[in-house]
Amino acid sequence: MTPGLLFALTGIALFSSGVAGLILQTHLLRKIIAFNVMGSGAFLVLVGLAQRSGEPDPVSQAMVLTGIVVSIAATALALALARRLLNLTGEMRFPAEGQDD
Amino acid sequence: MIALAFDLLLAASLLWAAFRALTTLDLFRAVVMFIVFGLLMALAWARLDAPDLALAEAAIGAGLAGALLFDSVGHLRARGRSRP
Amino acid sequence: MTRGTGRFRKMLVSVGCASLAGAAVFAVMALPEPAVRLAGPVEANMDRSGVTHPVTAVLLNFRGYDTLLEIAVLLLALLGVAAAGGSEKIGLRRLPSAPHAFLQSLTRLMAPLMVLAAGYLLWAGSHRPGGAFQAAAVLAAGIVLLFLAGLLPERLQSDRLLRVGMVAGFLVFLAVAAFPLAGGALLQYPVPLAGALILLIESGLTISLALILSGLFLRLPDEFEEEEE
Amino acid sequence: MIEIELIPLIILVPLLWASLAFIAGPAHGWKLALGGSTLQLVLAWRLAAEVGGGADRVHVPGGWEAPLGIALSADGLAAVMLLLAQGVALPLAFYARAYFARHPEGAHTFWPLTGFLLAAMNALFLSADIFNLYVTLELVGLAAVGLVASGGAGSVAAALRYLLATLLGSGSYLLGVALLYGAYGTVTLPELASQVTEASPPVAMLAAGLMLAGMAVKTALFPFHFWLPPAHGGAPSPVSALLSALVIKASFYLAARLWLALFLPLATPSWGQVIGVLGAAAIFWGSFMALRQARLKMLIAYSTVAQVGYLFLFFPLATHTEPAAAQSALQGVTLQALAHGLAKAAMFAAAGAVILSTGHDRIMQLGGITAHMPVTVFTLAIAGVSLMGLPPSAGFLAKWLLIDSAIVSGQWWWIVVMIAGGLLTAAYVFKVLRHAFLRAEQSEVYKPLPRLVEWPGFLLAVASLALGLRAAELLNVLGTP
Repeated sequence: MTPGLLFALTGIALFSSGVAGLILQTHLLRKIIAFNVMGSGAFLVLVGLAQRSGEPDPVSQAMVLTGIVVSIAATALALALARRLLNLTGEMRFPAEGQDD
Repeated sequence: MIALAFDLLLAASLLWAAFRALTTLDLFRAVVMFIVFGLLMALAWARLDAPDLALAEAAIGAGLAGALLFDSVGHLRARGRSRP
Repeated sequence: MTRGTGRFRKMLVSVGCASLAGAAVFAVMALPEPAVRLAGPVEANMDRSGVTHPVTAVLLNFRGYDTLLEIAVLLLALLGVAAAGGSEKIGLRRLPSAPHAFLQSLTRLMAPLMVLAAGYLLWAGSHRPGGAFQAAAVLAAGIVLLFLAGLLPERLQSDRLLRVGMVAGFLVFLAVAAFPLAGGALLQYPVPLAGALILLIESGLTISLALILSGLFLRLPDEFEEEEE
Repeated sequence: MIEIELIPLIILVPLLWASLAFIAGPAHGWKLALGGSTLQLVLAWRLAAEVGGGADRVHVPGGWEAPLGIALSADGLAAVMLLLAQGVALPLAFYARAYFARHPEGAHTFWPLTGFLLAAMNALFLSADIFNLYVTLELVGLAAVGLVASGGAGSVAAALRYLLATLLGSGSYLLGVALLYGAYGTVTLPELASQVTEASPPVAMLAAGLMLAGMAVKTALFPFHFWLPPAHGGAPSPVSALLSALVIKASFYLAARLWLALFLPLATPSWGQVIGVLGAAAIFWGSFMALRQARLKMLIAYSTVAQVGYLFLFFPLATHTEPAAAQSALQGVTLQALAHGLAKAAMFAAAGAVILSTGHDRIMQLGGITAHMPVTVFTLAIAGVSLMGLPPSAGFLAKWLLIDSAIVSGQWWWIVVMIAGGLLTAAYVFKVLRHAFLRAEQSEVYKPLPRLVEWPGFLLAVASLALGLRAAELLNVLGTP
C-alpha cells in the first residue's frame, strides 16, 4: 500500500467524523473544529488519491494549498460570528429553534 | 517496511487526535488536541512529498487556526468569569 | 426537542456518516488507474512557466485564476468579520492593557528575524517549497506579536492605510491578470517576463495577505460592548 | 470594432469595483457599484447576443489548455443566468443606495460584499472546471454570509447557521471533486464528461451523490432548508433580495449543470424521482409555513423554500425522458429561475419599503397601506401574479413548460404537485394583499419615501411579468441542451 492510498483512506475517516461532529456537536467552537477536521479529510483524499501510484502530483498539492487558505478564511469568519453570539447571548451555542427570527 | 509502519502509526495518530479534538469535554484540551492534529497533518503532508503543504499546514492550519481557537477559548473563559 | 428524538437523530447521523465512510473506502479500493495524469503536462510546460518549482507554477501560472479568486475569498472573510463585528472600522481591537516587558524584548528580537524568514520564503518559492502564502503567515505572526507587545507602529493602525494595504496585493494581481487581455487571454504572461511578473504578484500578495491574516486575528469581536438580548 | 473578451471582463469588472469600494467606504461605494453593474449588464447582454447568435464562447486563462489549465465557457444556460444576475443587481443597486440612506445598518460592508458576490456568481456560471467551481462556491457562500451578518445583532445566529450549512455543502462537494480527480486525473468538465459512462467505477456514483447533496444543502432543498428563512428573512432587505433572487440559483445552476454534463449516464429514473419528491415536499412545506408567518419578510422567505421545490422538479422531468420532455423541462426550469429571481427581488424590495415607511413588517397591521404606498402594494401584487404562475407572466410560461414536459414524459403526478403548489402560492399571496387592502384600524404613521425606494422593486416585478411576453428570445439564447 502506498502512502497516498493509506492517507486517502485516513482522509475518508476524518471527513466522515468531521461531518458527524459538525452536525451533532452543540458547542460552536467544537462545530468549528469539526469543520476543520472535515476539510483536512477532503484534502487528504484529494492529494492521497492523486498520488496513489507513488508519484507526487503538483496539481492536487496546489489545489489543497488553495483549500487550506479557504479553510482558514471560513474559520475566522465562523469564530467572529460565534464570539459575537457569545457577546450577545452569553452562550456559544445556537439559541433554541424558532427563537432567532 | 519501516516506512509503512511509520505511515500506519501516523494515520492512527491522526484519527486519534481528531477524535480527541472532537470529543474531549474540556475545551482548552480539545483545542490543544486540534493543534496536535494540525502538526500531525503537516507530518502527513511531508510523507506525501508535499513540503509546501507541510509548511502551510504548520503555519496556517495548526498555527493561525490554533491561535484563533485559543484566543476564543480565552475569550469564553474571561466571559464566564465576568458573569457568574 | 425531546431526548428520544435527540438520540434518534444522533444515531441517524452516526449511521449515515459511517456508511458514507464505508462506501467511500469500498469505492476507493476499487479504483482503476486514471486515464489522465497532470504531472506530465506540468513537467512538459515548466520551462514556459517562469519558475522552477512545480507547485508554484501550478499556483501562479497554470491555475493562477484559482489563486486570484482565492485572494478574494480572504478579503471576503475579512469583510465578513468586520460585518460580524458591527463596527465601521477595519482597524484593530483594543490594545492589551499592560504588555509584559519580557514579551517586548522578545518581540524586538523576533520581529526582524520573522521579516527575514518571510523574505526568504517568498524568494524561495520560485524554485523550492515556499511562496507568498507561507511567507505571509510568518509575517502575520510577526504583526500579531508586535501588537500583543504593544509595539505596533501607530501608522499601521490607520484605517485607510490598512484598507489600501490589504487590497493592494489583490489589485496588483488583478492588473497583471487583466493586462494580457489586450492581445491574448487572462493571466497569459509573456514567457520571458513570467518569472518577474510572478515575483511581482507574490511580493504584493505577501504584504497584503500578512495584513489580512493578522487582521482576521486582530479583528475578532472581543469587547463586551453589547447588551444581552 | 475591437474584439473584446467578454468572459473574463464580466468577472474582472465586479472584482475591481468591489476592491475599490472596500477602500473607498460606503460614501463612495455606491457610485462604483452603479457604474460597475451598468457595465456588467452591457457585457452580459452582448454575451447573450453572441451566444444566441450561434456558437458557445470559450476562454482559456493563461493560454493553458485544459486539462492543465482552467477552462471558462459560456453556453446558453450560462448566458441567461448571467443576464439574470446583472439584470437583478442593477435595479437593486439603486434600491440599496436609497434604502441604506434611510437605514444605515449594514451599509458599511454592503458594496464590496455585493461586488465580490456578483463576481463570484459570474465566475461560477462561466467555469467549466470542477475545482475552480469549488473556489467560486466558497466565494459565493462567504460573500452571502457576510451580507447576512451585516444585518446586526439580530442576524448573527442566522448568519452562523447559514455559514455552517454552506460549509457543509461545499465540503461535501469538495470530497466529490477529490474522488473524481482521483478516478479520472482531471477536473475539466468536458474531459470528465467523455469518461463518465454507465460502466464507471462506483466512485463516480459516490461523487455524484456527494456533489448533488452538497448543492441541495446550499440551495436549501427540503429537508435542508432550515437555514434559509432566518437568513433571508432577517437580513437587510437589499441583501434578502440578492440572496433569494440570485444566490440559491447559483448552487441550483451547478447541480443542474453537473447533472446534464456529467452524471446523466450514471443516473436511473428513480434518482430523478427521489429528488422530485423532495422538491414536492419543499413546495408543500414551504407554502404551508409561509401561510403561517406573521411577518412579511418571513413569509417571503418561506415562499423561497417553496419555489426552490419547483426548480428541483427539473430532475425527474429531464432524467432519461424523451428529448422533447427534457427540452421543455430545461426551458421551464430556466424561466422559473428567472421569473422567481425577478419577482422575489421585487417582493423583498417592497417589504423593505414597508419597513422603512412604517418601521415594521407585521402582516396583520398592513391595513391602510394601499392608500399611502400604492406603488409598493402593486409591486407585491404583480410579483405575486408571477409567483402564482398566472398569464401572461414568466412564471406562467415556466409552469406551462414544466407541465408540458410532465405530460410528454407521462409523469402526471408532478402536474398535480404543480397545480396544488400554485393554489397554495395564491393563498399566501392573497393573505398579504387582503391585509394590505383592508382599511387601517389604528392610525399607523407612514413616513414618506423617496421614489428610489419603491420604483426599482416595481420595475423588477413588471420585468417578471413582461418576461413572459419576450420569452422567445430568451429561449433562443438558451438553445438546446
